[in-house]
Amino acid sequence: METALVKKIFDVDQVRKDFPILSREVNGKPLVYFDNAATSQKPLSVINALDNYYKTCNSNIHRGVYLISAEASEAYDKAKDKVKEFIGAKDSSEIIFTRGTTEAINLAAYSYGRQSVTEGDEVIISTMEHHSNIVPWQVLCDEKKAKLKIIPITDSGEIIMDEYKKMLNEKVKLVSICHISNSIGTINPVKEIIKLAHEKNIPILVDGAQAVHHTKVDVQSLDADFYAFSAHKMYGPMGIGVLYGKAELLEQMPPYQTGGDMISSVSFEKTDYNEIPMKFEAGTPNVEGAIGLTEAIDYINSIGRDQIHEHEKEILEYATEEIEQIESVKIIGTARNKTGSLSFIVEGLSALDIGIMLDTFGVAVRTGHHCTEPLMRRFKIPGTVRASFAMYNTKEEIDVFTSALRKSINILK
Amino acid sequence: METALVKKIFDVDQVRKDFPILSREVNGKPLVYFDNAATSQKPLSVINALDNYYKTCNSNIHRGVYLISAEASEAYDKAKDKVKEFIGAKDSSEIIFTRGTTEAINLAAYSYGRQSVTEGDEVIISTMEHHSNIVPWQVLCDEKKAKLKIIPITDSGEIIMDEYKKMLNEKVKLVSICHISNSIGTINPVKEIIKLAHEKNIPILVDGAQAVHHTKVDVQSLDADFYAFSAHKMYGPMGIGVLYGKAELLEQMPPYQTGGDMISSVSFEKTDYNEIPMKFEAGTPNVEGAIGLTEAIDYINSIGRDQIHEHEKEILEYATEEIEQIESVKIIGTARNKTGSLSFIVEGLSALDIGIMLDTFGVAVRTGHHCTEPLMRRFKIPGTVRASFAMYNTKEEIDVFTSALRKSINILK
Amino acid sequence: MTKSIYEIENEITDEFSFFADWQDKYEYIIELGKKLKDFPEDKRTAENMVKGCQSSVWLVTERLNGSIVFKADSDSTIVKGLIALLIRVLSGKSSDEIVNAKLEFIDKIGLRQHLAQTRANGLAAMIKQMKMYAIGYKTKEQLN
Amino acid sequence: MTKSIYEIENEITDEFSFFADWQDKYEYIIELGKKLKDFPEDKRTAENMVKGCQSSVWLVTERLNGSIVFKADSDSTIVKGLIALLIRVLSGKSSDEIVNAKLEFIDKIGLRQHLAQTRANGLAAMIKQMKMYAIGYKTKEQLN
Ligand SMILES: Cc1ncc(COP(=O)(O)O)c(C=O)c1O
Ligand SMILES: Cc1ncc(COP(=O)(O)O)c(C=O)c1O
Repeated sequence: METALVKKIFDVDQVRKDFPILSREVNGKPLVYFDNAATSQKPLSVINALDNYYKTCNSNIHRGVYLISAEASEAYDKAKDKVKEFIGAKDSSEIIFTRGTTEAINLAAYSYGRQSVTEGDEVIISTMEHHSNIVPWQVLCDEKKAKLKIIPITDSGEIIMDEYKKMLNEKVKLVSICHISNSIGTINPVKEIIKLAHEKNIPILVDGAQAVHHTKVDVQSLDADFYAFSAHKMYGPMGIGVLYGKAELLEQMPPYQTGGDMISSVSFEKTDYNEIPMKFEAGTPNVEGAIGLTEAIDYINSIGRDQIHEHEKEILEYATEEIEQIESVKIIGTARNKTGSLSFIVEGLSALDIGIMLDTFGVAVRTGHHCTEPLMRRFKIPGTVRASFAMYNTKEEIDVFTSALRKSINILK
Repeated sequence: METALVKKIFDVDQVRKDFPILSREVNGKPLVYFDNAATSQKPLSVINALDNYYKTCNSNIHRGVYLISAEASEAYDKAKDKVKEFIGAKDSSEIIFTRGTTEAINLAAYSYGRQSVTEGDEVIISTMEHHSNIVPWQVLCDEKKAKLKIIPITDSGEIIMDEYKKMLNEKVKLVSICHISNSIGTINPVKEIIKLAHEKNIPILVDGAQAVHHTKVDVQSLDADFYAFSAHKMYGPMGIGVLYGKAELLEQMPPYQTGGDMISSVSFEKTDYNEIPMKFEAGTPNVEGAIGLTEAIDYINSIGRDQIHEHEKEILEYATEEIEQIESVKIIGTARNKTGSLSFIVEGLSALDIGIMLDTFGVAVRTGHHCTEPLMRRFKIPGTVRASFAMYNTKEEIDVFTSALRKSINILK
Repeated sequence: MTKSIYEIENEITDEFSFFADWQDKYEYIIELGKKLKDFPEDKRTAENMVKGCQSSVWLVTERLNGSIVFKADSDSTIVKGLIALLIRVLSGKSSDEIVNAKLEFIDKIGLRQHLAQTRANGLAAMIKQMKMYAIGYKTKEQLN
Repeated sequence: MTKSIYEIENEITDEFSFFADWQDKYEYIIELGKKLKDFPEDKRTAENMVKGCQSSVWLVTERLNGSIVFKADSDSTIVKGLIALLIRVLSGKSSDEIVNAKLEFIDKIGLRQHLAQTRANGLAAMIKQMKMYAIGYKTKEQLN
């Protein structure tokens, strides 16, 4: 529980002690992990929770009548409640566990999309979407002979709201937009974007893969219809993620994958589906993942999302100032409202080379298009170097990074 | 590597020491875990591998240029090779990682099924299939106005091969059948079943969820076109499973989920998909799961699949003999060739009550329809009590179980 | 004076505290089930059925001097015993009392932990259905 | 006599053993890249491109007195250096030698571990393409 009254003290050195991997060395240098937008590291509490689960109550859930299955079921149900509170959903039946954001969006595109989009309709996304929030809609629009419309962005990497408004018409059946860009860190004004869509009765999916761990998210106050994210990017384990959907939408939607827990009864003539959210969870649920996600949320809450947000903002600003001073470095994405990711290019050098050189200094960044090729095309570049931050990153690490960057450029030039 | 020459000595007490949960107590009694068909317990080596992964090289793979990402990618690719060898595939590009068997079958039904089944066609499954191998085909047949045909079984729970042969005609586009029944333990003659289908050029999917850890599987010698299984039932972690498919089939199939790693290039106009198997793996791969699965396979190989098979056969036979002597117990499924699961009912008592009572003695069994409702209907029962075995189960545990069963019946009657 | 729900719950908690192990508790639960009044055959209909995943429960109610009387049955011996406990606590109470009943005895005698699988045994569905009846009656009262 | 692939590999391994850290190794690799002969502009076509995930490599071959000569270029400075190493080892060798080359120096100088991300830098694709050319020539020879 976060309390608004007692402002917690954020102690990054203390936080770092919770992440075992951070004491690792790479090429004889301490690991500086700046690829958090790809996947975050895990605190000991999450790692231990998985360990403990398999050592004490691992079992298949919901239909077992014995004690360890009861314990596992309880843990799984508790995870739903935990996520519900974490994102401010109304009811835990609105929380569907998926493999990750990609599957969550695929589920929505398949189940909701195929039901509501027909020939001549339109689906709106933005120029800065991750491939996982592009291709499922492309496939849907192809199949249904609908049109995929793209909201343009400014040179600084912000959605052009006026253009967006003009695109909202009665043919539009869904808007799907990222909360925060994984490539350039832009925080989109999702509340406003949702309000505008709702004025035309258009539902919205928010891709929150880069948001839930960087900022407070309240799906009810945003009034999002769907909200998707991955545990592995928010200090939780791989292999689990969430699709939130408003109950009234989920109730009406057909199932996605079939088999296992999503069924209430089966005969060769007729199959009845289970209630939400089970209707959308086919196969043995990932109890391990649910337990890891619970622990990750507890960890985030124990530090405080406001504290994390502030710290990460400071880190991003410091990093920005520092690399701006390096000759021939150009920052890609200069939105006023940013968090998490800092993308840049070095004129005359390939991003790949910078990445390889930084690695020799122990600094892990990502290079390339970051699964946002259309966004790269918008900026007329093949890719960027991206440093992306988490709560455990420090100013000292930024210093290591900028110094390594200078040296790398020297070697490469 | 298993060697055929040196026969290993199977020491169940030694094996049990590798599974931390087995030393747990339930209701003051040692846990007797007989719900292995639902999910197996994990050896310490698997648990430690997950732990070690998150503590040393957790990262997102394939596009990272830094060391820990290289390490994680290598581990992921090694997992593919490991699975390839484990099931005797020709190439590791034929190994698709899914969430589990259910998703593997859904993938095949969506991608292969929608491509090859049209109006008037037929898909064949058997009476003893798990819901996960029924409903995806029902959905497909519904959508395509095709027919789902069911191979009948004998009173002992065996496929009636003559009936099956009669069903094979040019309208049949796919046969999907379990290798081993999760409810009644029947080992189906899959090699023969596949041969017959292939004589008519019909491809076959084998649901191997209950097979890979109980018996040796070689997909090339079986000549299976698809083979599906889950890691969590074979001593591996939850959240990962496998769809094997012959390369020539996979090459032609359209993608299933989209986004992330399955893409070679994206523009708003056109998206090119990656090569197999990446084409079928959308989103951040479950590296943790892949590493756990590798470790599970190593563990199984270190014990030896032949040794495991023999031991489990002994356990099943002993359990069968013992409970046959208990009045009013009736075994459901008496195929000549069986392994893994022992299902029974007690006349006049509900399976649920037996399950609850057995739990008070520390014995964990599953009760109900085991996601095979049509099979239960075939036997005209609502469900069974199912004791299912793994390599770590012992005759002493069977004694605890049969004694608890006698006492439970006494209390309930 | 009839006992309050709270008092009956305490009674049950006391009774169960005598049992050393779960076998004895279940034996007692089964005993209670056996003492449950015969369920009217003609009420054993699909309409009166509360579906758990692994057991069927039939439940009917009657209005009696401002209180609600429950009758129920199950195909599971243990579930029938659980029903007997619920009926003992809730039957004959006012709709208000039933709606507000916390049913903490379930936790206290360790049943919740043991039967966390309420989806399987239908206990949760049963309690929900009993409360739904009470809410229904209450709404009717208020309309009159 | 020209050196064998094996001998050149050993030479390279020796050279790299002098470097204490990876920065120096890369500096050397980059140096080698810069010394690479200019790539003919008209050969910089889509057809001659070997696609890695994050770099582009152009590769052409020529038959010279029974041996195969490679020319290549890349938009990545480091990849260009890697190419220079591969050319030094493989260029001017017979198709048989190229097909059978184990290229163990990659492991020995620690490159494989470092560049395990051969998907990203295209090293794997490049080696595959060079061997494919050799196989192609070999097949042609056998047909003649
Ligand atoms: C024969 C069979 N098929 C399919 C499944 C589904 O596997 P999963 O739940 O791991 O997807 C199971 C296990 O429940 C099974 O036993
Ligand atoms: C904005 C955004 N959307 C979607 C995804 C896909 O997430 P996942 O790979 O966990 O499915 C990512 C991460 O790669 C992302 O950053």
